Amino acid sequence: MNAVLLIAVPLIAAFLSIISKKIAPYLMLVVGLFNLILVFFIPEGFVIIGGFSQSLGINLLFDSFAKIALILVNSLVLIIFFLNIKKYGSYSSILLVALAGLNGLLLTNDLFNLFVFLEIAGIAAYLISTSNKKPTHTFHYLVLGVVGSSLYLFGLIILYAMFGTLNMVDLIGKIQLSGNYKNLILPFLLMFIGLGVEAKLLPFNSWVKGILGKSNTLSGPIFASVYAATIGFVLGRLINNLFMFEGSLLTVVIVILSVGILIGEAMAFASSKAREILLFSSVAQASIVALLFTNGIIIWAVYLIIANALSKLVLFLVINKATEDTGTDELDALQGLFSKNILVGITFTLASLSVMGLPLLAGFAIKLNFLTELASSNQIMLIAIILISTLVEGIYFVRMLVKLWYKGENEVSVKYNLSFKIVFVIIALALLVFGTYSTPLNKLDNSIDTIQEVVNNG
Amino acid sequence: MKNLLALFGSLLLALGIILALSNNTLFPSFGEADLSDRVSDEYLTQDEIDALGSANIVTSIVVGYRGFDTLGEVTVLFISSLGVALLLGSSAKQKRLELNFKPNFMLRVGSRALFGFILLTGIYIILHGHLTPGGGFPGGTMIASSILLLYLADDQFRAKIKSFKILEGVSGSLYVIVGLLGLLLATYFMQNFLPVGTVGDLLSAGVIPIIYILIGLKVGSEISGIIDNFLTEEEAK
Amino acid sequence: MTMFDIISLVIGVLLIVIAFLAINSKKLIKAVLFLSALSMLSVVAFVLMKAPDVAITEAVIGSGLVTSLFVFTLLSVRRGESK
Amino acid sequence: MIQYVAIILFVLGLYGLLVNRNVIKMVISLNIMEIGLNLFIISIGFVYDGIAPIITSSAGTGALIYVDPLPQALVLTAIVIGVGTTALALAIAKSIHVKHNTFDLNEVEETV
Repeated sequence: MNAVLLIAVPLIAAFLSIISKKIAPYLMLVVGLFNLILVFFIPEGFVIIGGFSQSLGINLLFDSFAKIALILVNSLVLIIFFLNIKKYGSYSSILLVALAGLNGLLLTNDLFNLFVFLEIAGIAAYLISTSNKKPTHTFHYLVLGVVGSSLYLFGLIILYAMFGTLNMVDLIGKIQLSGNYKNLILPFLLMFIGLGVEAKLLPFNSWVKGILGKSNTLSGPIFASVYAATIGFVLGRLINNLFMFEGSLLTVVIVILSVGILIGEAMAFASSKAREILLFSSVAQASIVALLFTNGIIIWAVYLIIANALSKLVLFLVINKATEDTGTDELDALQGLFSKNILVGITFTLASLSVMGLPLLAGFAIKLNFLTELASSNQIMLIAIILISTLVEGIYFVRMLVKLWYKGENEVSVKYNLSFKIVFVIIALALLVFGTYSTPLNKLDNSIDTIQEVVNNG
Repeated sequence: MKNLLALFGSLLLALGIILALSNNTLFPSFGEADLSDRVSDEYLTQDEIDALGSANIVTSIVVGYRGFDTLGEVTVLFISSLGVALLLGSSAKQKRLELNFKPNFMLRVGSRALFGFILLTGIYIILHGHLTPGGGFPGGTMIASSILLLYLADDQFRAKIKSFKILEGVSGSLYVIVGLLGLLLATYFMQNFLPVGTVGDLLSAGVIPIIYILIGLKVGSEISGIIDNFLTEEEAK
Repeated sequence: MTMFDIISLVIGVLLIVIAFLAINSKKLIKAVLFLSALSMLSVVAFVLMKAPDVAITEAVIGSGLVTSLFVFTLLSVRRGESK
Repeated sequence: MIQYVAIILFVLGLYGLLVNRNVIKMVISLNIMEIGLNLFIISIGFVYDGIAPIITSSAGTGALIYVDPLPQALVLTAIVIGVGTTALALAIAKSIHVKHNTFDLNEVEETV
């Protein structure tokens, strides 16, 4: 089995799906399922394309880091599509291309190839955001996205001019030989900013409010969990293997990210709309993930991405379905949403408490572990910032939960399908299991640690 | 005032980038790139040229060494034509956009005459992609622009979009299938499995011409689809 | 100064001036035409830097196709406004 | 020389995005930015006295200096990707016009 199939099969399906619109949704389901099964049968290692020696051609790197990411992304896309198959079946060709693009982003070991997949995933994202029916916001997103990927391309071309290769493993070797970090500040900053647009890092994320704040049951979960997770993994790989921030650049990046966390939480605190609270909270979470990667806490950053993707999936699905039925996402108007949907309410509560990091849930285990790691490297400032953000999160999530549980004056009637409920329950259970029985997480530790080794040995 | 400030800031940014690049000891100054430090040096060695059999090195990089990028590139065009169709309406209840002019005799006859020439040039460029500059992308666009001429010549003309869709889908999947054949017949995805022949012959370079023909067909049909979408509008109700 | 320097100087100045005009011109159709001219000049620059493949592609796709897409967009809109 | 011009074009595109609120002008600015970037990429691979990387039967491969072919291949990809995004952006611009009857984002915000 070859990892290329994860990209090639969705592409063939996408090309064929435009011939007949009727079969397209089923193709998407079959391909999604096929990919999800395939991931488990691929041996780890480099995947050569075209049969050229490593630096001449393009190759993919399938390691345990990529494997975890691929399992998460492929299963989430399948779940989200399955839930929306009736309403948004016409988006199946686009989702197939998006799937290919996201898998490519996670697998590729070539910087320019990464740019191509960034564009594929990006254009698919603009198109998915058209389902919000807000063309001005989509346009804004497109402009920022194109600027971001152009900056990334600019940075990587400077790197090519300096070192003469695009292959990541080769490049890392050559950078380590050159020794002088000062020359690398400009290209790395350009690439980081470029990826920061998609990764929702402040101040490059002004698109998020228009897109996620107006999202529906398809675009909300796709952006908040699938794209956020993918770009988090990609950023993690680049930060840890390529950028390895040093000196003044490290300070700049950490300041940007810390400010991102604080502003994100403050905006969420100030908002009264359910979707905006969730989206600003995910802006803050994205910055936390990037911050962990810059501090070299890879394992817990990966778990944080996974836990966030799962809980944000539940949160956005619940709120967006309610908004679709009632036509508003003002918290006051949604008062008492859970008084009739107790099961949904419980899962929503569990998911939001996990984001906050309460004991017994996955978020707690993760937060505890990365805080101890930060403490062991004496990062008092960062610990303070994360604790403040947790406190603010606690306030606005509890405020939101109280509003949603207690009955208001007017009746809110939202009906959740059985398939929605099943997904919610499974995810809530997963969050509980990972929170109380964290051995599976620790077991994975050893395998994730090997990313750096693969690069060093390769 | 605000504009002037923005202009000033932008130019300052440009100056910053230029200064940073000229202070960068590893960054070669313009016109003095040293190829021996780069991977490109190997593309130009006789062994590599013989291995791929394409006289145009850019083509052998685009379709051969970095063929995976090109697959992605085709996908970008594919998804954007899909998106244009999604945004500007499906082809079912569409009519031609009324242009502000009636095509006169010269335009009608002239563009029909040119249609053949441009179509042939496009096909020529695609077929000689591995020998001369050009290739599937400009060639495919030329084919599409010959169809654009038909649109301009006749304000009732509409291409058969459904058959374009089929052509697009089939040529795209054939491209991936050629890649998968490499996986089956040789060892790797997109590996060449045909004899390369002599460098410089029309029938040489293994799968490169085949892939370029598929790309040309796909790009041509995609861009024709985009043009059709831009030149039609929804039927007034 | 060699011939190459003189030509590249002329083209460079023209590129910047036309880009500035394209950004700042009030009429949309003028801006589109300036963009087309900019693209055509960049073709010359590509040829100057010995990139014939890129030059052909930019001439056909960048200059031809993109300009026509812009013009079609403007045409479809102008008709709607006159109504 | 051309390298500096390319960087200035890229920045001028950014400037255009900052000052223009008309969607068509913004797409034009994006295109200017892309042209600048493409010129920059090609300028990276240029060598004085180099020739285009095409093997002709009349000349051997021995002593000739070629310009770097890899950036040219990258730009080919970048140009096509640019066309894809431009077409999509124009389609979105058109649907903005259908919905709000203007290309100007300032006016759109007033009507909403």
